[in-house]
Amino acid sequence: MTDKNTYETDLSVKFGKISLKNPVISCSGTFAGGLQYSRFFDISKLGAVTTKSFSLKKKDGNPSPRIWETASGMLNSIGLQNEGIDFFISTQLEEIRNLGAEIILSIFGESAEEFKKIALKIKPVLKHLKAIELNYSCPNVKAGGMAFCGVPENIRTITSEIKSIIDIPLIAKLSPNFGPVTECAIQAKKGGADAVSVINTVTGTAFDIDTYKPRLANIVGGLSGPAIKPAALLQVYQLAKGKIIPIIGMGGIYSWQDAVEFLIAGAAAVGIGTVNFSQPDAGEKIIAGISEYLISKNINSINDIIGKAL
Amino acid sequence: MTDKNTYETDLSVKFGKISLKNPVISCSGTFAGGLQYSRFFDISKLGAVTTKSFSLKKKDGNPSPRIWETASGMLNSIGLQNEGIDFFISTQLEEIRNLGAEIILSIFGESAEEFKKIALKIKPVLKHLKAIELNYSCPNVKAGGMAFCGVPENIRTITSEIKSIIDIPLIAKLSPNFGPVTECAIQAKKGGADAVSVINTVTGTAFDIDTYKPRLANIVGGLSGPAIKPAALLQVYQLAKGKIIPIIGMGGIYSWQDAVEFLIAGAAAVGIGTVNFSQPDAGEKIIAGISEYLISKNINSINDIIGKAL
Amino acid sequence: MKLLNGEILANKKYGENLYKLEVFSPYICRNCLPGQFINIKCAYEGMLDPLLRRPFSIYEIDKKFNVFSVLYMVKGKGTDFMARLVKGGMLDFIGPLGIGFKADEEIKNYLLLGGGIGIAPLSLIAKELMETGKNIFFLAGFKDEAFFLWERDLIKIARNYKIFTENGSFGQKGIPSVYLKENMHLYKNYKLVVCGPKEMLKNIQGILRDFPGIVADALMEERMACGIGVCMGCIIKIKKSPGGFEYKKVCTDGPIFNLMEVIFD
Amino acid sequence: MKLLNGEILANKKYGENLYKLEVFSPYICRNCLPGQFINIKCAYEGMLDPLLRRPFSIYEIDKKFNVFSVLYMVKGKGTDFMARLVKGGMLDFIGPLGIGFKADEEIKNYLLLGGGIGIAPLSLIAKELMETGKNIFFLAGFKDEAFFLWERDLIKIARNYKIFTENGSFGQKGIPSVYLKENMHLYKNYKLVVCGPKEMLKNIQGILRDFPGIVADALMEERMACGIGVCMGCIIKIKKSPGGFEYKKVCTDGPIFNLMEVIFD
Ligand SMILES: Cc1cc2nc3c(=O)[nH]c(=O)nc-3n(C[C@H](O)[C@H](O)[C@H](O)COP(=O)(O)OP(=O)(O)OC[C@H]3O[C@@H](n4cnc5c(N)ncnc54)[C@H](O)[C@@H]3O)c2cc1C
Ligand SMILES: Cc1cc2nc3c(=O)[nH]c(=O)nc-3n(C[C@H](O)[C@H](O)[C@H](O)COP(=O)(O)OP(=O)(O)OC[C@H]3O[C@@H](n4cnc5c(N)ncnc54)[C@H](O)[C@@H]3O)c2cc1C
Ligand SMILES: Cc1cc2nc3c(=O)[nH]c(=O)nc-3n(C[C@H](O)[C@H](O)[C@H](O)COP(=O)(O)O)c2cc1C
Ligand SMILES: Cc1cc2nc3c(=O)[nH]c(=O)nc-3n(C[C@H](O)[C@H](O)[C@H](O)COP(=O)(O)O)c2cc1C
Ligand code: FES
Ligand code: FES
Repeated sequence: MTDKNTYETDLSVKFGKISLKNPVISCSGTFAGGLQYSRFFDISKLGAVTTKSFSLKKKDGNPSPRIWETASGMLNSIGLQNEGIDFFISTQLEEIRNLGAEIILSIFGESAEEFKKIALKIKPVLKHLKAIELNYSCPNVKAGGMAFCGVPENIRTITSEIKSIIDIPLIAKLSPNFGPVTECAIQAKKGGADAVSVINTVTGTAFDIDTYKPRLANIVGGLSGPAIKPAALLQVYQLAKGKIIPIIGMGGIYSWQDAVEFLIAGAAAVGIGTVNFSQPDAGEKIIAGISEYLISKNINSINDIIGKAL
Repeated sequence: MTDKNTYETDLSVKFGKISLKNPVISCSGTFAGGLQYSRFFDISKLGAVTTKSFSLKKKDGNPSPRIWETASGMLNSIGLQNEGIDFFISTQLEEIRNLGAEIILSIFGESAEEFKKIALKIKPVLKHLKAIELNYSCPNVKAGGMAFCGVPENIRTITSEIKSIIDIPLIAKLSPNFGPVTECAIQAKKGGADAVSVINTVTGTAFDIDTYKPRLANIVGGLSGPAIKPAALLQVYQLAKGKIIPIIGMGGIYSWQDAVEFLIAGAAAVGIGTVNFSQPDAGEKIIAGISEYLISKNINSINDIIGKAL
Repeated sequence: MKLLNGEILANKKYGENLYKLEVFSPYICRNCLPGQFINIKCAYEGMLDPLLRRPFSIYEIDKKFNVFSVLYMVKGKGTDFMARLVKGGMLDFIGPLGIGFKADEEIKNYLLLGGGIGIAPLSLIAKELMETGKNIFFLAGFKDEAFFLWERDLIKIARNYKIFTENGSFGQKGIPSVYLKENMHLYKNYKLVVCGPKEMLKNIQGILRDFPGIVADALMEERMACGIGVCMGCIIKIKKSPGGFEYKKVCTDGPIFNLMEVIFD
Repeated sequence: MKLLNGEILANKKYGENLYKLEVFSPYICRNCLPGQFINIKCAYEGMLDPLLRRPFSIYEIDKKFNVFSVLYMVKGKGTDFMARLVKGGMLDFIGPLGIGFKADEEIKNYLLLGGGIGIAPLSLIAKELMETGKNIFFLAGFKDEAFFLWERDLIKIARNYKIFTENGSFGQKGIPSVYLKENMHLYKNYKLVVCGPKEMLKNIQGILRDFPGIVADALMEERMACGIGVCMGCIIKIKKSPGGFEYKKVCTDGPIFNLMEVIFD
């Protein structure tokens, strides 16, 4: 494995007002605060760690069963179980900082009001954060969640309201469940977002043919993992073609080759999610792989490959 | 293998004005006219064979490469290469009839006009067909195709115009690429369709990280196979909940268990597509599997499980 | 816990759909407590189905030769893949995971009750208890003779045991929870450790309600994605006074829970 | 063509990333023509990745023992799976597929030219030609010594051959199309049969343009989904007078085409 100080090529990326030492970011909800993964590799090597989405108050999430494996993918209906934003501020923030990782804080509100209240709470800790990701796209909650993407203007309004409260780069996380994300991305841009994360999970379900019951207590879940990669990549590619807003590409990345595929399709950075469950050292491996790829091709800077396939 | 005459349970289904001896149908474009598959099993065992979509004139389709394998799935950008409706009428119809299979003819027009012209052409052979499937959902063509599903009223207009020309059960094949298919299904119903086929392929892409070229000459392709099953199943389930119109469920069915999953989720019949490439005797095996499942559960009629999970 | 690659020393058929996989791993042998589990990758590198790892309890640890084993039943595609592994190959796994079992200093007598493959983690717990000088009684229940060979492993650990099979094909005909119900008065000052199908655990919980003050541990199973406490996928409901509940993660808060606090829906 | 299950008799390493798989199949041995191929399932039952079958030419047919073989290079996950197959297991495949090669009664001399793994189908074609009394000259080109052992198979078929490697590690240093260009005048009354990378085929097509009237067959490769002419996935462009083209399916219209009619984009 390549050591983080010996990369012979420049992996740093800059998009909007966000600068990262490399383009590999953990996806929200698939890395917790990184503590567990620090047992497998030095998580400060990542471009950034995106936290689980935090809501204003602790959320219990959905009943069990919450996960079901599908062909090259998985369904989850966690329903944003989290300890609430106060826990992040009082506890997890410090934990991640101690591990030396850059932080993207993901937040989730059921309404514009809740989003704003969270924004107010995090004002004091902004200096420790790289950016805030606004989760407009959770498929597993009754209120808010991906419904925001069903009415794209919501995204503009909420983003700009948050922007007026806190001065930090904002990333809008979008849902693929209403067709192309283009309109949502345009609204995010108008609302002042610096980037969009594309995509959150694809809605899906599964049933038990013996009991006739859904495999998930919540019936509907979000599909993630390699199964969704072709669809995610197309969303990224089409959005990048439009040159609307910088994109953090995610959805099914499993190997460094997948990550490069998103980058050449126009993603400014990439998110790795489900792969962490299967390969807990994926972050480190993917960064090393990208680096070696660039070296083998005599490319000095990662920026020379971003959007190469456009 | 169970012989077709020894099923101890009633597999026949009836939906709209369509009656089939069992609910297993080959999907358009994945079975040609069945001739090749008759080398692997007696295709008259199928509920019906759906033909490749025929257009008014011969179509060359898209340039090569046209297929790319993805995790538990495949992308195709065939672009509806077909010999034209005259070929079906003069040649393929007879071929399939000789094999003893029931026929669902899939047709495709770039415009309402073309659809109507095809309808006129097939008037003389209607008696040999179970139904006509109207392909409103091909992701691989420049004009028509899935764009029809982007403006659901199109589906009503075209369906009802065709209905006024030919008196035969009509099936509208819908695209999952604009979010839930509900509105399209409502319009299909209004236009006089007897059923909807849900889903056609999911749009996706892939790139070569060495050449920066798309894996498909057409860039965009349609994703099919097990990867899309959770998403297809949810579309079927949600539509079935709404009790709008009978559904032929398809998308990722690989085993008889998958087929049963679609049936309990509310599909009146199921389409098997990509699996034929991988397991050319899938049709026969899936029918036998469903039959044995019913027997093992002491269920006399397939109708007793349809919608069981709703 | 570490991501490990261990050499496969054997993958023996133990009975109908039952196998024992032996793996060389000094790290696991040094660091694993009974009741802990590992998360196994069940696909060759590059193959993306099945995608998730599969959790398995540690069945045996041989500290001398640095070999541990897993006893597993073939259920679906993950375990089907495992059954094809051959000696000399490598096993890709994460472990040890979960909170291990620790004997209670105050308690002398242990009643272990396993249903089906639930006997796997209990076997290692039994061994540990015997080595710390506890008195144990092992009750096991199976459908049929698939676990016949397991008795050979068990007698090396415990002299005091009773095996039931539903069809009477080996051991006594019957089911252990019925035996327990009838004889529970004999085990009032035992601590129970149980592992098996949910229905069985629920049954036993019902039986034990008549014995207030009884202490019972249950090893729980739930579908897992990460196995390390990240995804929140493997939660179960645990009683929280008064009348409420909280979600606990089987992978990191468990897999061992106080049986009397588990809420079965 | 049938869906078949054949017992694997051997899966031998032949060189760096090169293997020969031997399968028992009376049906294939009776019905397969040189140039035809089979479509192999590269996953255990129930595993859905890789999903599609992989096409491989028949390399050898032993009619006496009803054994055929496939010579294959490990490229990605499908061939990686194949390399792990072991003697005694079963191979799930469809075949024989495609239109086979038939010797031309009028033509006495054949020049076979293979690049890399392209030598696989040509070897069987060569054998067939020898058996029908044709005069053949086999030209082969490789990157390195991976195909070293293949020469042992070749000498049993053809005495008249020349092997080139790019690094000179065995045979002559060089590439066969350069040799062809320089010596084509010697082979004007030969029929050519070529198989190899697209670039090589394109090169040879260019060389042959200077020899009007020459007859050349090319074995083409294209990504396939069905392998039986259903999906329209595997098309290539074939010249159609005047100045036009039509799409032909490699799997059922080929894999053998008139090289001079192939349009390389
Ligand atoms: C902590 C723990 C310890 C376990 N120890 C053992 C053991 O020692 N021996 C043994 O044979 N089995 C054990 N199991 C059960 C074992 O994990 C499952 O049998 C196995 O995952 C089935 O995988 P599959 O692919 O063969 O089956 P599939 O049915 O194809 O699996 C489909 C999905 O369901 C999940 N799943 C299926 N059954 C279970 C289950 N019982 N628990 C959790 N997830 C499940 C799988 O992980 C997978 O995601 C244990 C489970 C847990 C949670
Ligand atoms: C008619 C025909 C005969 C062939 N005969 C041989 C042979 O005798 N020996 C041999 O080693 N190889 C042969 N090949 C090539 C062989 O099919 C590929 O190397 C193999 O499919 C690679 O699979 P993979 O999963 O290892 O690679 P991957 O790169 O993972 O495959 C990804 C996808 O691309 C397709 N693909 C990759 N390379 C090729 C290729 N060259 N041609 C067609 N599809 C490809 C695969 O089928 C799969 O769908 C033949 C191909 C064709 C079309
Ligand atoms: C178990 C699980 C939990 C998730 N939780 C969140 C979340 O809290 N907030 C969020 O924005 N996305 C969440 N996601 C979505 C991921 O961040 C990511 O967008 C998606 O999984 C696609 O990427 P992948 O295929 O690499 O996993 C979750 C995904 C999974 C699998
Ligand atoms: C190679 C290929 C060609 C197809 N051609 C057509 C077509 O001509 N008309 C059509 O309506 N659907 C076509 N489809 C879509 C299938 O009919 C089906 O809706 C889709 O593949 C999902 O089912 P599956 O996952 O079982 O393949 C095609 C699919 C594939 C893979
Ligand atoms: S399996 Fe992920 S939290 Fe337990
Ligand atoms: S591979 Fe399907 S037509 Fe050739």
